[in-house]
Amino acid sequence: MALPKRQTDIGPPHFKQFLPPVIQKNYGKWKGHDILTPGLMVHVAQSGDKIWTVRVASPRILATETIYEMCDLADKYCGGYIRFTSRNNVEFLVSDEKNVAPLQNDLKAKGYTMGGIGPRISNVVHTQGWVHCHGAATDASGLVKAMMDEFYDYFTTKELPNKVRLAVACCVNMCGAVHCSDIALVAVHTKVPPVDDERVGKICEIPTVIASCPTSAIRPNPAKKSITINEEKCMYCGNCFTVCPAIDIKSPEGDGVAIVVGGKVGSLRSNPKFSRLAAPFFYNDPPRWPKIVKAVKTILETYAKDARKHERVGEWIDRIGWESFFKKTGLEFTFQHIDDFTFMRDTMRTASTFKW
Amino acid sequence: MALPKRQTDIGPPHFKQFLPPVIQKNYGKWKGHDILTPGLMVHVAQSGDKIWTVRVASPRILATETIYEMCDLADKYCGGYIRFTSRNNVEFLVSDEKNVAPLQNDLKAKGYTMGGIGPRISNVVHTQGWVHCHGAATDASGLVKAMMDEFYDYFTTKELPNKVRLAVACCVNMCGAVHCSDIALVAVHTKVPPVDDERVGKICEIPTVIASCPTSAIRPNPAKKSITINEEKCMYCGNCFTVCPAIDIKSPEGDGVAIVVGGKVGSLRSNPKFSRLAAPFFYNDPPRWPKIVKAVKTILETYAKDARKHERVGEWIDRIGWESFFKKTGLEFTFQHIDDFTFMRDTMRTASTFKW
Amino acid sequence: MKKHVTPLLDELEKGPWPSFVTEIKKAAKTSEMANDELGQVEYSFKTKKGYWKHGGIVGVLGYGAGVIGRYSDLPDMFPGVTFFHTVRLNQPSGWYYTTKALREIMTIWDKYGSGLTNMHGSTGDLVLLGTNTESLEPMFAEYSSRGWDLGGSGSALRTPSCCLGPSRCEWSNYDTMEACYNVTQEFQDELHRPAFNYKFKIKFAGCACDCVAASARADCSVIGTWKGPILIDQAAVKEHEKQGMNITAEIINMCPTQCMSYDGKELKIDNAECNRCMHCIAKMHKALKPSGERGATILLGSKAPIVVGSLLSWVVVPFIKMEAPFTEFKDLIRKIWEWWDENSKPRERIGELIEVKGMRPLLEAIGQPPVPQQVKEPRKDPFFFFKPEDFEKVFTKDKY
Amino acid sequence: MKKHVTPLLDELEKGPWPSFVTEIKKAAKTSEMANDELGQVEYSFKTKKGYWKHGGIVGVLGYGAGVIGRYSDLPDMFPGVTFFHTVRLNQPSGWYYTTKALREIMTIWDKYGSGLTNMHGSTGDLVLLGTNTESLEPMFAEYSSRGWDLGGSGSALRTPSCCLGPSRCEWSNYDTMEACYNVTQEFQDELHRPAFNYKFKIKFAGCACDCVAASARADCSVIGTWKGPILIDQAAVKEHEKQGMNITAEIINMCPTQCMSYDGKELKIDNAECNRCMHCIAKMHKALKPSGERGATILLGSKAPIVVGSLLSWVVVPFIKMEAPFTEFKDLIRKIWEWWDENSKPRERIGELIEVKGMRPLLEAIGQPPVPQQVKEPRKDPFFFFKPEDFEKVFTKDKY
Ligand code: SRM
Ligand code: SRM
Ligand code: SRM
Ligand code: SRM
Ligand code: SF4
Ligand code: SF4
Ligand code: SF4
Ligand code: SF4
Ligand code: SF4
Ligand code: SF4
Ligand code: SF4
Ligand code: SF4
Repeated sequence: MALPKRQTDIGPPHFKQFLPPVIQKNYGKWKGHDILTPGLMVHVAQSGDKIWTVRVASPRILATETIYEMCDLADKYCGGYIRFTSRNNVEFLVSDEKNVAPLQNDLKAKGYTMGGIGPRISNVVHTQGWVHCHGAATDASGLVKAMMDEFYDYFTTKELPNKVRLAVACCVNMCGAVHCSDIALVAVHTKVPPVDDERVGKICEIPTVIASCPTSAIRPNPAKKSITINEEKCMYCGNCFTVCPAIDIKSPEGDGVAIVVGGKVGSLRSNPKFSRLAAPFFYNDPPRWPKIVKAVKTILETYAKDARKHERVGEWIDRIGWESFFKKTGLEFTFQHIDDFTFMRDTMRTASTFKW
Repeated sequence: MALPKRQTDIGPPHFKQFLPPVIQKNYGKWKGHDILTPGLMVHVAQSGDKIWTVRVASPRILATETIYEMCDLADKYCGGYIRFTSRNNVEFLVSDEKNVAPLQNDLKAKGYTMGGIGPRISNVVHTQGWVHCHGAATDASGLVKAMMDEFYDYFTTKELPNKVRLAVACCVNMCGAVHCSDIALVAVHTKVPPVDDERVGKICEIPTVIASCPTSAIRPNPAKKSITINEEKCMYCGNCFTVCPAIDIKSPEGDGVAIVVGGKVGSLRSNPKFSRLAAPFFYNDPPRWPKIVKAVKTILETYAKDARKHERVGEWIDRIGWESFFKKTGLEFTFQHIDDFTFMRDTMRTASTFKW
Repeated sequence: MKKHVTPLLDELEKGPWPSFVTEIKKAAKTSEMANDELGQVEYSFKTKKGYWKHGGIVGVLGYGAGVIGRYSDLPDMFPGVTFFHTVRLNQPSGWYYTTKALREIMTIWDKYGSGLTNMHGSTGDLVLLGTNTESLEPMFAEYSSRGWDLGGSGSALRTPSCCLGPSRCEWSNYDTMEACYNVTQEFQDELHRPAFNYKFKIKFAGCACDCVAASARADCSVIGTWKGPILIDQAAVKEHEKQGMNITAEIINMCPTQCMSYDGKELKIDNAECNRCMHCIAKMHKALKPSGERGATILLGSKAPIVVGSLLSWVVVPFIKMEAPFTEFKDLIRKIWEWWDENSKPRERIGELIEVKGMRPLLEAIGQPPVPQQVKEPRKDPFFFFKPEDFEKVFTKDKY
Repeated sequence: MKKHVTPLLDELEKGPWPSFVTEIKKAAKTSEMANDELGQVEYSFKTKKGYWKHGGIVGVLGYGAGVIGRYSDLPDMFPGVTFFHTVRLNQPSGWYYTTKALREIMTIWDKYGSGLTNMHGSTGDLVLLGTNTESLEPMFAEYSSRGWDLGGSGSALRTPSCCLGPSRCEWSNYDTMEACYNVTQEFQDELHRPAFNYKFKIKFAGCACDCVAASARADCSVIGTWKGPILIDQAAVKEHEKQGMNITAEIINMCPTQCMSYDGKELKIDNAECNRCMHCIAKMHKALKPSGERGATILLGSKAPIVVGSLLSWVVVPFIKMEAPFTEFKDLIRKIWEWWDENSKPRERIGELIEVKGMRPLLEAIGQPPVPQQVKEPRKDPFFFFKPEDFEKVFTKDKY
């Protein structure tokens, strides 16, 4: 069959055609909203019009089969409109209140999970992992599944002091918002990568490789037309591997996962914050990484118990102090926690004012 | 006359011999104190014993003649004991209450200035300036005198929200605590120093000169056995001059003074803070630097009016925000205020949360 | 089709959270690619190692971006994923779809690819997960003829994205959806043909809640804000209280500028001191709302840790009007790119470059004056540079 | 003696604050040196430039420190200051003197020097301002025979100093005065004979008020602290209130950890949450006082801006007992020096070295474990180093 005529540089379609009529009508004229249940909210326009949103969890990796099924539901209850959120949940946009309950029932019947709205855990922003990325030091989807099975109630029902944004990145490139999430996992390598000198010469641009190293650990090795890595300086980030596959960063024995906490991106109350190291290393332990899940759970529950209403994880820690965070969670403080990268100075304590 | 026998490595005399008997007796057993007037406080021991302290301003440069005179007074009223403070004031230690008023009268009669205790301005920590140092970009004692004539009442009588620590440094070596003072002056050069190539070769160690530069602006100039300065990178700190006098940093036209604010060293309420740039440059204008004094006065009085009780200058600014500080003081915000040294990233605003 | 035994992955079909394994298995029923993907992932779980290679550049004719080449390290074991490229389709603003459009996309994907997707990628694209090289051209013809184009990858503008803004949210200070669409259209060439020194991301958030995480992961973060007072509906304040809100604890004490007060009767805001953080507005959403002039703050530079450590974006332009056709914004972006292009090294993001060069040259290049709103605090160390014109223009003023 | 005309400096004898010009003039009456100092300073004021040279190293026999060589650039105009070295006499702890001792010092100074002093230098020394090279030896003989020694200068231990601590203050958590004396005595060799790669300063403060600015300008800052609860005298609380203190505004709301409460009757402190900042204790000094175990926190690294920007000291040892003969502290200092000496480049302060090498090697060298009290916050970027023993000792524990 002949292919249709190819076009270029047309960009994405204009969104307007994808908006439910009630949104088109009230675009930019919304008055307010109410969170009715963890999986349902209603937005009210200045005109009095309303739209109900039913939010459904997604594993983000979706087979077309599942998407067709969702489309069927959206056709049935939402006039054929559906959207996805910035955290990869699915939102069914219901213009007619009558359709809300039937949609919810149908979703339940088909095994969908509703929730994620309001002060609780929403979906986990994550990356490719062993499913698709070449540098992955762990699997992302697997970790997400293992965590969310454990925290399921915090998506569907339980309330927390505020939203808790979880994220997983499968290497320090951190495709996602791990560096600014409430609680996040980031996979790390822990071994100096062996260099395949022969391949380096063939497939890599040596100056680029040298420049790629954050700690200047790489020097040229002119004899071998390759490079050498200073073992003292290498912190296994894998950036050299990103630009030069002949440097073999992946190691089943050395790869694992760190937990970082306290980041956020919004500016409510306090400015955006970076996540900071809570636990430097857990061995990869698929399929369910039980120790990591347990550690995250401890952090989450300590926060749930200890934080004030509306405090994000980072705000809670800022109030109680990091020394209290380690005490209350029982996490071990190690040499890895002390910054030794460029900006160490701003992380060190400059006063005797800490808690014992 | 024959000289007495020289001794070495004896260290300072033990302080005990210099302590008034009441201090020796109650050493480590003080119960409390009362600030009676800006120039007088009393300390009460657990035993009930008391010692009165009369604090007197000092220009720090003292002629022996003045010191003899102070000794006379201390003999008369203090049993021959006297001390100096960490901010170079003189303290007359009175063990007998009866002597307090006569001492005060005598001091007044002789033209001494009493004050500096409590929430007000105390003496100015400062450096050598044109009086004695080779790199000075201004005079320190002159600036202090010009300021303190203006702020005299804040030493002797007027109260402020908290202590306000002033400091003056005559170059960026900052011999003193300018980098952590409430309001401080630091002299700066503003011209790339000319290099006397011939002398460099003779009197300077080239690797040391190169290493001395904070911005790596200095490269070897092997042809001339000297160095060259990259004009783009030089920020006139004068550190090269410190290690190599053949680099002539001083310039009557280019030297001047910056004002920094908001530093502190104690940990009460908030941790120690660095001073930050309020005004980058005033031309040297001896003998009284009127514009600088005026700018400092504006800052001081804005603080006095606006801050809450016990707030230090830096705490006040942290509360209101730097944008408000510039608005309220009317100081101009310039490119120099934006950090472009190594640690810029921590000074930039990362949110839309500022005041218009 | 070889059936892989997947005891480890099967574990991940247990438990209540939707399982990606189930999704892969669904696709594996009909796709050889998805089937071998399942096998290779199981093998990764077993051996604790990934088996993907980067590959040479693959893509569609005339484009340098939009496809990520990917090859299995174990083609003999898993021939179905010998090639397993991803295709990034540029999502519509706000990730809204009609079922008709979505079905169409999926049908084409079933034809050419693994049947697996990421809805969506972290940057925002509709990611199609796994196809081979020869499918790329025909697939692109099918998509583009139906109005879908590729997103960004490589050293190019990356697919811009936005929060849903005015489409369903009461707080949007500008039209994030239109801005995202319009700007994406304007810069099609920069998106499709990598000509930069590294990637450049733009994200549009309608307010300081930042529902698209712009401040942390966009080289250019556009955060909506306003200039007028916060309007208060005192009756609604009472209503919040009645519904159990502790106004003092939850609102007054949490206001970062401490500019609010409540005496049990009237809520007051000292608007001059408010920094528009959105806390009170978001939590007391029935009672408070912004008013007055609307626009956005432009921040630059955020990125992930490599090479200089993670960065959050820095305020560069405190306030800009954001109204179609967004000319002022587009001009600004062009000037930023020009300066970045002239000054950066390969693989140097804009934030890294600003750090190396300082804010001044950037601000001068884009014609922005220095203002205290750009900094959290002024510099500390007295290591400042002067230009001759500073003396002429600034330091000869009466006050200096 | 030539009388200099000093119209500019004369201006600085006006006004109420004590004038340094008057002091120089006083000395100038009898000292040729002081007289020409006056002239040269006037000339500096006129030309807006300093006229001092550094010079070769000058000093007393067997010492490399304690004297700063200084020479006029204009010896022809001001021959009295052709040589104008400063001498640093090591002050007694807390700057206490008897008039007898002080007179003796001054008499010797009148004999050999300009008659001008700095009481005291920023480091703490009793600075004698201006003498020539040949006076140094006889002067030193006179001082040392009477019990006075020189302070530090150059790449040596610098003269330690301390707040007056237990001598007159109720808050001192250890004997700052004795510590300063004892440590100075212990390290006489390091003080007098520069053998380090750069200067090293130690300052002792008895509590977090830090009345000797230790946290900002000492390579080693020793800040007194305690481990028990704050004792409250409720009657005295009332007394403060009666005298006009607004306890809620001035104390409760200003407590950084928000661990205090006051209901108009009873003041309460949640001591586990208190970070011992000293605010409430200092401002409500009649009602509150620390109790329990006493000691100090050791912080390292503060310094002025050159080369890497100014630093505040960093917590290294959260708590150490500080009791005579201070063996633990001295051992610690020796270990710090050893590590510094082995690792630093010339002109590299300890703070700069720690930044280059990281805290770990220092902590390992001095035998301190990592604890959260050392950091304000843990690192952000996941760029961490591991040593094989970490896996053996830490990451094989049950929880990893
Ligand atoms: C697919 C995606 C992750 C995901 O699962 O969603 C992704 C996947 C990759 N990212 Fe990313 N990045 C993705 C969003 C991000 C984000 C988040 C964002 O854009 O909001 C970041 C952090 C923000 C940032 O840009 O700094 C991100 C930071 C990186 C970096 C580090 C860049 C840096 O300057 O530090 C790299 C490394 C590089 O560019 O070489 C990278 C590189 C890669 C590569 C291309 C590495 C490679 O060659 O294998 C990955 C391709 C994986 C694959 O299997 O297709 N990816 N990457 C995201 C893109 C999907 C989409 O288009 O919607
Ligand atoms: C649908 C979505 C926008 C989109 O274009 O897709 C969205 C929608 C809303 N956000 Fe959001 N936010 C969405 C991602 C975010 C993000 C981005 C992220 O998580 O990566 C943030 C920043 C998080 C951070 O700071 O790290 C975010 C921080 C907020 C906040 C601030 C919470 C706080 O106090 O820190 C609010 C206000 C609130 O909840 O009171 C808010 C409020 C809202 C409101 C109430 C706005 C409105 O009036 O409609 C919406 C429903 C809230 C809810 O889900 O609880 N939204 N929201 C995103 C849903 C993601 C999801 O599936 O869960
Ligand atoms: C006299 C004194 C200033 C004063 O007026 O009080 C002083 C004067 C000099 N200092 Fe200082 N420093 C003095 C305390 C300080 C302090 C404050 C302190 O010790 O508490 C500092 C800041 C803290 C610090 O150490 O970082 C200080 C930081 C410097 C620096 C910068 C060091 C650095 O690492 O950044 C230099 C430059 C150098 O060493 O080459 C320096 C160098 C100098 C020299 C030696 C420069 C020179 O060769 O001319 C000055 C001699 C001036 C002279 O005319 O005698 N001086 N110097 C202080 C010593 C008196 C005393 O012994 O009591
Ligand atoms: C005499 C002296 C110690 C010495 O060994 O010489 C001293 C003595 C006292 N200090 Fe101090 N401080 C002395 C320098 C300092 C310094 C160091 C400096 O200024 O370089 C500081 C740190 C300043 C900073 O943070 O930048 C200092 C910060 C304090 C504070 C904390 C003030 C605050 O709230 O931030 C207190 C507590 C208070 O005032 O409530 C305090 C309290 C006191 C008390 C009340 C302690 C006591 O119970 O005796 C003493 C009298 C207070 C007064 O002068 O108002 N002292 N005090 C120093 C007098 C210097 C002078 O002549 O003015
Ligand atoms: S985080 Fe690393 S391994 Fe994971 S998708 Fe991104 S680049 Fe690939
Ligand atoms: S892994 Fe990272 S730190 Fe190690 S050599 Fe490669 S780029 Fe450098
Ligand atoms: S601040 Fe500079 S000029 Fe002044 S005394 Fe110190 S080193 Fe000399
Ligand atoms: S003045 Fe400072 S910045 Fe300039 S060359 Fe000398 S050391 Fe470098
Ligand atoms: S960022 Fe603001 S405007 Fe956009 S969806 Fe979130 S709350 Fe609404
Ligand atoms: S928006 Fe934020 S700063 Fe403004 S009044 Fe509300 S809580 Fe306070
Ligand atoms: S530092 Fe503390 S102990 Fe020392 S004098 Fe000051 S208040 Fe007293
Ligand atoms: S010492 Fe400081 S932290 Fe402790 S109770 Fe008092 S004010 Fe609060």
